[in-house]
Amino acid sequence: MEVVLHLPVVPNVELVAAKAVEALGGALGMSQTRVEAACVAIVEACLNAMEHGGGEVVVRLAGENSSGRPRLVIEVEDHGGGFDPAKAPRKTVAQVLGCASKRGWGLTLIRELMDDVQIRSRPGQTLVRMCKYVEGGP
Amino acid sequence: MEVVLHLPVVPNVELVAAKAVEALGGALGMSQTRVEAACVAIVEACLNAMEHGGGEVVVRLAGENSSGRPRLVIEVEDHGGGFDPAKAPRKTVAQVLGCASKRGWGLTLIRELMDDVQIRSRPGQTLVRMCKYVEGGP
Amino acid sequence: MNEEQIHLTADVLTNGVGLITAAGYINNEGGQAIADAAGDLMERGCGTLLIDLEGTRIINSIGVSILLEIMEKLLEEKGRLAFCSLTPTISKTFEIMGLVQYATIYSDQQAARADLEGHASG
Amino acid sequence: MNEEQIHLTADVLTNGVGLITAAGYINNEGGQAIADAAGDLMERGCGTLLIDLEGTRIINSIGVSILLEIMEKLLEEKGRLAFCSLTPTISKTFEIMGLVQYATIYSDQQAARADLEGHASG
Ligand SMILES: Nc1ncnc2c1ncn2[C@@H]1O[C@H](COP(=O)(O)OP(=O)(O)O)[C@@H](O)[C@H]1O
Ligand SMILES: Nc1ncnc2c1ncn2[C@@H]1O[C@H](COP(=O)(O)OP(=O)(O)O)[C@@H](O)[C@H]1O
Repeated sequence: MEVVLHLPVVPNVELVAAKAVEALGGALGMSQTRVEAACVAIVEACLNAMEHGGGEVVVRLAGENSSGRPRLVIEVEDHGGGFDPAKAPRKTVAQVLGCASKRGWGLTLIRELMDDVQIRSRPGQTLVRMCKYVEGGP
Repeated sequence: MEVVLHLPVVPNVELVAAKAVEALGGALGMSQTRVEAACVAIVEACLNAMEHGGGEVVVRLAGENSSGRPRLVIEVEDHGGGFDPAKAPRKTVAQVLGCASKRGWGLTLIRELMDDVQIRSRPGQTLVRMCKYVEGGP
Repeated sequence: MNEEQIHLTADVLTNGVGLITAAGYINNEGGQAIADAAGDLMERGCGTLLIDLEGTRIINSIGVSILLEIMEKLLEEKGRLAFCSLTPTISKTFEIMGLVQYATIYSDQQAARADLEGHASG
Repeated sequence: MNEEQIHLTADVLTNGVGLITAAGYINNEGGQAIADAAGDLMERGCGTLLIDLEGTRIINSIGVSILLEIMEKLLEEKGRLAFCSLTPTISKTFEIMGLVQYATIYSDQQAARADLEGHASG
């Protein structure tokens, strides 16, 4: 059970990826709330790939069960300049009040809403790999 | 501006394709009504490919403008047993009243809702290619 | 998100009219939910069913086939099926099918109820 | 389909409270539409804004950043921002951000209005 999406940079195309999370998450028996959390994460990963990567975004989703704990695994790949993920710290509202830009929530949300997140990035390829277990509260 | 989707057979996965029509149709400047017509057609083509094809469905969407008339081109491909599209005639409600099965609307809707439809089918590969012009009433 | 899940309401109006509102994706499950609500309203004495599709933007051919089953059951009992608040594409879908010869289409719920219940209501 | 397009309403309630309901995808466009409605309500004298997100299931980080701009503008004028009817995921999103220290979250519109307007209302 695998979905592969090649997405161009057009407005709202991130919702195609979110819809795939809904279909696969639903098929795996994931709760609506957990599906929605994974939707926010995939939307943010796609937006980053479109904004900072620039070209086509490749998204892969798979239901996996190797460790006996069923989960949805999501990969979002772009071929832009890359970045150092260690330099993107967790943000809070307190930090941005008074600042001109209120942006910069994507990675914070991805890391907090998913159960496991790995980012591998070098010039030419950034791969965000994240997983959400089917079961878990809430 | 091209989208490629590899979709497994899971409930509601056809909505991933519909979402791609919305994003691309929107980017091309297609009206909401024309986008929705193309959504119905892609949903039906995917349902056929899932039901009669059986395995993975490949969907391609592209914005094209070669002839000076911008259009959304959609291809839905499966690798099932195939069929003879000439043997699937246009249906009407009058024909199905009194029949046990009320099914069989997919190809009729695809042909009527899209501006151009070509079906190439042989054992092992069925390709439904359809296009919707960006402009046109309504 | 979650337009898959259909949101239904079912009510008995005056003059033997049953009203179902359905918002969401009308696929096999959505269609079946409407059919269940329709069967229930018919058992409660409704000979006319009005299905309000405000909030429904996409209906697939399996959903459509289930609506036809509802229509056939109603016609067998000399009843009547009506729809209102269709998007242009759903309206066109019903036209393509020739459904409009067997079911009445109203622009909105108010117009439908004025006609079906035989008096102005809201 | 078409959950992209956001559906907004804006109303002036009693006691200087402005109510915005927003249903749909809150991205840059959806966020901007909310910000426009908020600016309008503030000009009309509302010091407290209540944003009802019933019907909103997904909000992206750009939408979120626009909501923060609205909040900052309100705080600068000693006003107050409140939200109600959040999905569990949007609620969690606001928690992760630490937004809950600056804005009040109510379970539903009734609870919010009872508190903000200072009397029971519906
Ligand atoms: N796919 C990517 N490619 C290159 N840089 C990225 C990518 N994703 C994130 N970044 C970098 O990390 C920073 C933080 O990302 P994020 O938390 O999503 O906030 P935002 O994108 O709103 O700035 C970005 O500003 C960008 O510099
Ligand atoms: N992708 C396909 N592969 C094989 N057969 C197909 C395919 N699409 C359609 N068909 C054949 O054409 C018939 C008519 O299709 P359709 O009008 O969509 O109605 P339905 O699928 O509801 O029967 C199907 O019953 C099937 O026999």
